[in-house]
Amino acid sequence: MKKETLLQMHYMMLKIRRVEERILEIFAQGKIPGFIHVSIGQEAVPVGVCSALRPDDYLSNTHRGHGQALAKGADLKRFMAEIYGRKDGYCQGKAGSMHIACNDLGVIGSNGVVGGGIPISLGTAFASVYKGNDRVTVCFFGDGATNEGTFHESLNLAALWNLPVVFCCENNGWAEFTPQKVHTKLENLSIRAESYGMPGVTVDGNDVLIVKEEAEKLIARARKGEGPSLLECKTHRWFGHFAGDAQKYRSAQEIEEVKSFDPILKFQKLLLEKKHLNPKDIEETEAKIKSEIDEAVAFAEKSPIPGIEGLLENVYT
Amino acid sequence: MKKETLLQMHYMMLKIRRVEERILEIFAQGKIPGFIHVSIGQEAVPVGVCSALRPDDYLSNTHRGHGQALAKGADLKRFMAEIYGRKDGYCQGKAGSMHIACNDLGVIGSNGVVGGGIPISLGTAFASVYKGNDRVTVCFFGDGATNEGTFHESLNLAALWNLPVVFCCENNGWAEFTPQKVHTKLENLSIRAESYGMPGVTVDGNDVLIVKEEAEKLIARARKGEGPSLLECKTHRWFGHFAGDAQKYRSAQEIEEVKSFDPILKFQKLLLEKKHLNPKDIEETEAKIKSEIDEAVAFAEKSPIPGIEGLLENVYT
Amino acid sequence: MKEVRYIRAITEALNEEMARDESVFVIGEDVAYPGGSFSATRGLLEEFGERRVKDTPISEAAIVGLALGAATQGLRPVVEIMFMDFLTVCMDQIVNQVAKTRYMFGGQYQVPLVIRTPCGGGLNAGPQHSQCLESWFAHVPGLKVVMPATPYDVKGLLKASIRDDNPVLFVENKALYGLKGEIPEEDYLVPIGKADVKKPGKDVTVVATSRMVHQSLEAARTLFEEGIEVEVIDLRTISPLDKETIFQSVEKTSRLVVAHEAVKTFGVGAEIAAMVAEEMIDCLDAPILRVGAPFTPVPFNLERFYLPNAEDVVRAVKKALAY
Amino acid sequence: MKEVRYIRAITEALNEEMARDESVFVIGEDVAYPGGSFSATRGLLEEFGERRVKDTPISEAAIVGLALGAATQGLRPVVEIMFMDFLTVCMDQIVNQVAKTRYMFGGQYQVPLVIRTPCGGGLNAGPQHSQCLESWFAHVPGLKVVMPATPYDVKGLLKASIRDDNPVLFVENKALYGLKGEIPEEDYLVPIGKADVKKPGKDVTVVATSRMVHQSLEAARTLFEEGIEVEVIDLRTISPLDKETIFQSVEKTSRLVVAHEAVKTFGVGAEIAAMVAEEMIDCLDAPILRVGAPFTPVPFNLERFYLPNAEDVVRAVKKALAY
Ligand SMILES: Cc1ncc(C[n+]2csc(CCOP(=O)(O)OP(=O)(O)O)c2C)c(N)n1
Ligand SMILES: Cc1ncc(C[n+]2csc(CCOP(=O)(O)OP(=O)(O)O)c2C)c(N)n1
Ligand SMILES: [Mg+2]
Ligand SMILES: [Mg+2]
Repeated sequence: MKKETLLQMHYMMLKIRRVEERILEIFAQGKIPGFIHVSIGQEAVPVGVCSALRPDDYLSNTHRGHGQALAKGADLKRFMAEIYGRKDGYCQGKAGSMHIACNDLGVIGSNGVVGGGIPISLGTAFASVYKGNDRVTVCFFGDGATNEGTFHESLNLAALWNLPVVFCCENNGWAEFTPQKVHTKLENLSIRAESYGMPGVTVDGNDVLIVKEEAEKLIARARKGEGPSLLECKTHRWFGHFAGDAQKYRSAQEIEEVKSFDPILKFQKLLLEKKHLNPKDIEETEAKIKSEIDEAVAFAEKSPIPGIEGLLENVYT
Repeated sequence: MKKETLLQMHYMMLKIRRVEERILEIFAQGKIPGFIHVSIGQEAVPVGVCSALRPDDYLSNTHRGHGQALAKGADLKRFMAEIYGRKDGYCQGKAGSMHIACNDLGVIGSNGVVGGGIPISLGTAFASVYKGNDRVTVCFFGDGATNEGTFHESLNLAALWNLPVVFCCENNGWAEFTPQKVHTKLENLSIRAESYGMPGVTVDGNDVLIVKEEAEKLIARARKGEGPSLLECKTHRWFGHFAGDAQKYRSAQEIEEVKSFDPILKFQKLLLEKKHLNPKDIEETEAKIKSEIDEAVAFAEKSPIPGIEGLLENVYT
Repeated sequence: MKEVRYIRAITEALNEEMARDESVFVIGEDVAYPGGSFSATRGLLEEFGERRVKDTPISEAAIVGLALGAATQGLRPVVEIMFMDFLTVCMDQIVNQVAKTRYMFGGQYQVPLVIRTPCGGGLNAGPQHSQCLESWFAHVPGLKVVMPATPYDVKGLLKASIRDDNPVLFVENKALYGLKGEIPEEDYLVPIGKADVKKPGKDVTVVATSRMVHQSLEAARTLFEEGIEVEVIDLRTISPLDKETIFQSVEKTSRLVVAHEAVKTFGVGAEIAAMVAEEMIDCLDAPILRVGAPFTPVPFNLERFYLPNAEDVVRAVKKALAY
Repeated sequence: MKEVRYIRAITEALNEEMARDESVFVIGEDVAYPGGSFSATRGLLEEFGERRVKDTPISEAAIVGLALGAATQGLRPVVEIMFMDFLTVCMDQIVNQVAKTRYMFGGQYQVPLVIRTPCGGGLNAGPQHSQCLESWFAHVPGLKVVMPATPYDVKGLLKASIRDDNPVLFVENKALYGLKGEIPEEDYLVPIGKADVKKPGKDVTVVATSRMVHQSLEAARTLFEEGIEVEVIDLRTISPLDKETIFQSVEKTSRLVVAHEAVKTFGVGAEIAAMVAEEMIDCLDAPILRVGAPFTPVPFNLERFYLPNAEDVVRAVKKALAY
């Protein structure tokens, strides 16, 4: 793999981490309205997957969707402005953290309804086939979402019609405050792929290179017209379900333990070993990211709060 | 197996066949309102499964549910009266063919919504566990229904909670006018059981003894508290999706061919070979059934058509 | 002009719009090879091929979601949901996804999507195959709700719905599929959001929808013989409501009856009555009366007692006049 | 008397009814170990154990179906659906199964089933977590729909709902969970189907639901200072509607305003207005006015412009009086 690619992936993982850390801080200060779901600890999944996508590919997203949008190329300023609910946000402040869509990047929307985005991903994939182009759709969802009926209906239809979708389950082991073993008997959710006649793979979602490698195969497959697949990435949610959730349902020990799987540290270690990075590079990257975030936050905070004039706009064309 | 059991099964299959033939006739005369879905050709499934049930077990049913209700012990008179929409019907004429329930027999209702009855079957099973009794629930549905989200959600929850349900897919190869290969890539739907961590089996649904044998195992399992399972019975729908459907979408040859799998003839042949039956016995059984049907039809036709006085009744207790 | 049945007018509209615009496609259970459960899509597969006429598994949520995703990319899906009662299995996709996509994403997308579905009784199809649920969807901003009563309107409105850049719930009526009526030979549209005075009259305004339009016209004929001149307005579109046409008529007649097949309580009639009671109460010389189904599920073999009919309209009109 | 928050009044009701009747059980996502997303079920698991307090997968249709099957066998499930917006993913089970089971099977079953769910805005939770959809369910025969506004009512009505032998959709309000109020120490019930005059007055009747009850009371206080005496009726139950209490009040005041947070068009206010316009139009001295949300999805950071409030009620009351 090219060094630039690796460094870009490293930059993006770190950026997602720092952006979400900052969001948590700002949220705690009461400056961000609504619900916030951060994906700290899970960064390898969106970055691994999106690094295998083309800019014109589609991405269907979940409530825990900051990382995916950024990894797909979302402009940090407009992204942050949307989190703040401001006019210059991607959705003019009508969406917020839970519903960001970036039409120009093929990010067809985060979804507040668990499983709600899965059927929609079929549609962009269908459009690719209908129009005869080779744009692929990646559909993200959590482990909890695999128990919704929409998961089942969508995977069956995608397999049947051989649609170019990669279904990516970000399995962080939790659905809100409920651990995986309380929501399904299965250990590996990727075996559900067999129910539809499509391939399913489970990978270490804390290893960005493994995620990328597997995603590349499955995306290439879809692009060639060989149909959909299910990619399960096992990872860990470090923080609560939403900002403000103190995770009383998890032992302090468990919370500490999962941090040992830090996908960023793991990747940094590798890059350091391979001499693609040295500690100073990391510092520089951190500094670059910090200034990007500072700029984005300043942009968001300066962006106007939407006024009543937009209230009735865009219900219909 | 005891001879009486075998003869009872033979009688029941024949009875279902003749009842539905008569229903088709009467329907064609315009005496039965609404929609009728017959299961002619599929009789081995309900009879095989229900012969393995206890009278106090539960049964959740589909739109194509005549056979199951009868095999579970429905009184032919009240059954026929309901098909006619009469006051003495099981549901006082408010249900018709598509919605018959017989509370006293644990038949908790046929369902007009494909997949709609699957979640409900969890509830009777849950009640058994809650109350600490060992009543098992059998939940019937078609191949087409396995693509509804409710199938997925229900099987996952049943497996997770180890509920005493046997999910019985009557796979007749068609969902209305759409063949199986147009609604799923799978050949054997029972492999979907793996998605939930429960056993799944596919059997020849035209062989009543095989169905019974497998159903017995799975029902015993459920009764012992070992959890749910998925039983797929492959069979054939001889007639149209509903009474009046001329099956233009199927070749005459195919329609002829499927009749060669006649589960009743097959079973009769075996019983004749084993000398459990002789041709005269069959004639007598036919005659007995005919007189039962005549009686039931007469009962239904004499039963009052519900008047307006019942219209507002039973919306609430 | 030519005479066609309501169901064939639908087929014609689909045919013409598919021929006109390659981005239109049809999707649903049994719509392609079988030509539709009620035969609305008959012949489309032969004409337009498998790419544009799609049979699906029984997976309504996936179907609607697929249509939504495709619509955001410039396609114009026409979904068939076999019975209106089954909108309940894809309600999230319709209400939380389709209806809100444009607004919640700040206008980034257009959602030109039509969901066709038949409502209503008359076939003794029982409680899960006979409902009229249009008032639910009229309560959902972002959807348009159309409900035509005649072959002319069903064709013109379906064509207009397919060309509309917003999601349209297109409510047909099973009991009307066989109804014959005249339509022009040439291309025409009926605008969404415009009610139609199906029969002018000066004494009482009857605003009706779908099958009840015909029942109301029958009532009007009966009443005419008694010297009562009823104005029958066919609402045609439930959302957005055509206030103007209704208000003009009520201004003239001062008496209003609303008639629909849906359960009376919390039905479309409630909104119309409320609208009039809110904005033109002084014009009224009588209570606003509503004709609708009783507060029960649709019973199988008691359907004939359940369904509102021309007699009910006659009774309401007389009551309004007697006031 | 003691002071409790709305959310804790719910917990008390659940606790007491579970202690009273072993057939009551609680089921939903995150209701057992986590004690509920909004903490309504806190402590129940510890008190009643895993048999009766059930955490589920995210499978709303399966949850409601399970509850229905169990209810037909004499159990009394209390389902929690985390946000009212998510009723859309189990709409078939609620509308076609739960609501119709008793009627369509000719009275063979009782369905004592409660579905608790929070509606409403105020948390900037955006378009898919803030809706008020109660009017849909009031249009469905076979369901009861309850929507309490105070700690006292929420406890008494939840207990009554659990004891009711019919399915009840129990609509809570997220924005009210923290609200404090007095309740008796001893066991009490609030009857389903009875509205409550929260403040008597002679000039204008305001019929309000849920959060808008408090906004209406605030409006009444403001107006009182201007010498206007508003009667505030808390509807409490949406279905069946308490006609009598509304009619009595309107007879007295001759002026009616309806206030709810749901989208105004096709909301509960429509039915109330229609009812009054149908049966007591002559009592009215002014148009029937409705206060409700505008015809848009609930926007994220424009929520404060979206939500109807006390000022809107003041304005409507003044308009009714100025007439
Ligand atoms: C239909 C529906 N049910 C419930 C919820 C509430 N809810 C929001 S996130 C969530 C858990 C989702 O778990 P998972 O799919 O694993 O995603 P994660 O949050 O772990 O990323 C739940 C239950 C919802 N938003 N939609
Ligand atoms: C939710 C829903 N979608 C569609 C239908 C219309 N419909 C009735 S039966 C049927 C086919 C069912 O196929 P299958 O489950 O295989 O059962 P079978 O009729 O073959 O016994 C369809 C699509 C329905 N009743 N409910
Ligand atoms: Mg998760
Ligand atoms: Mg079938």
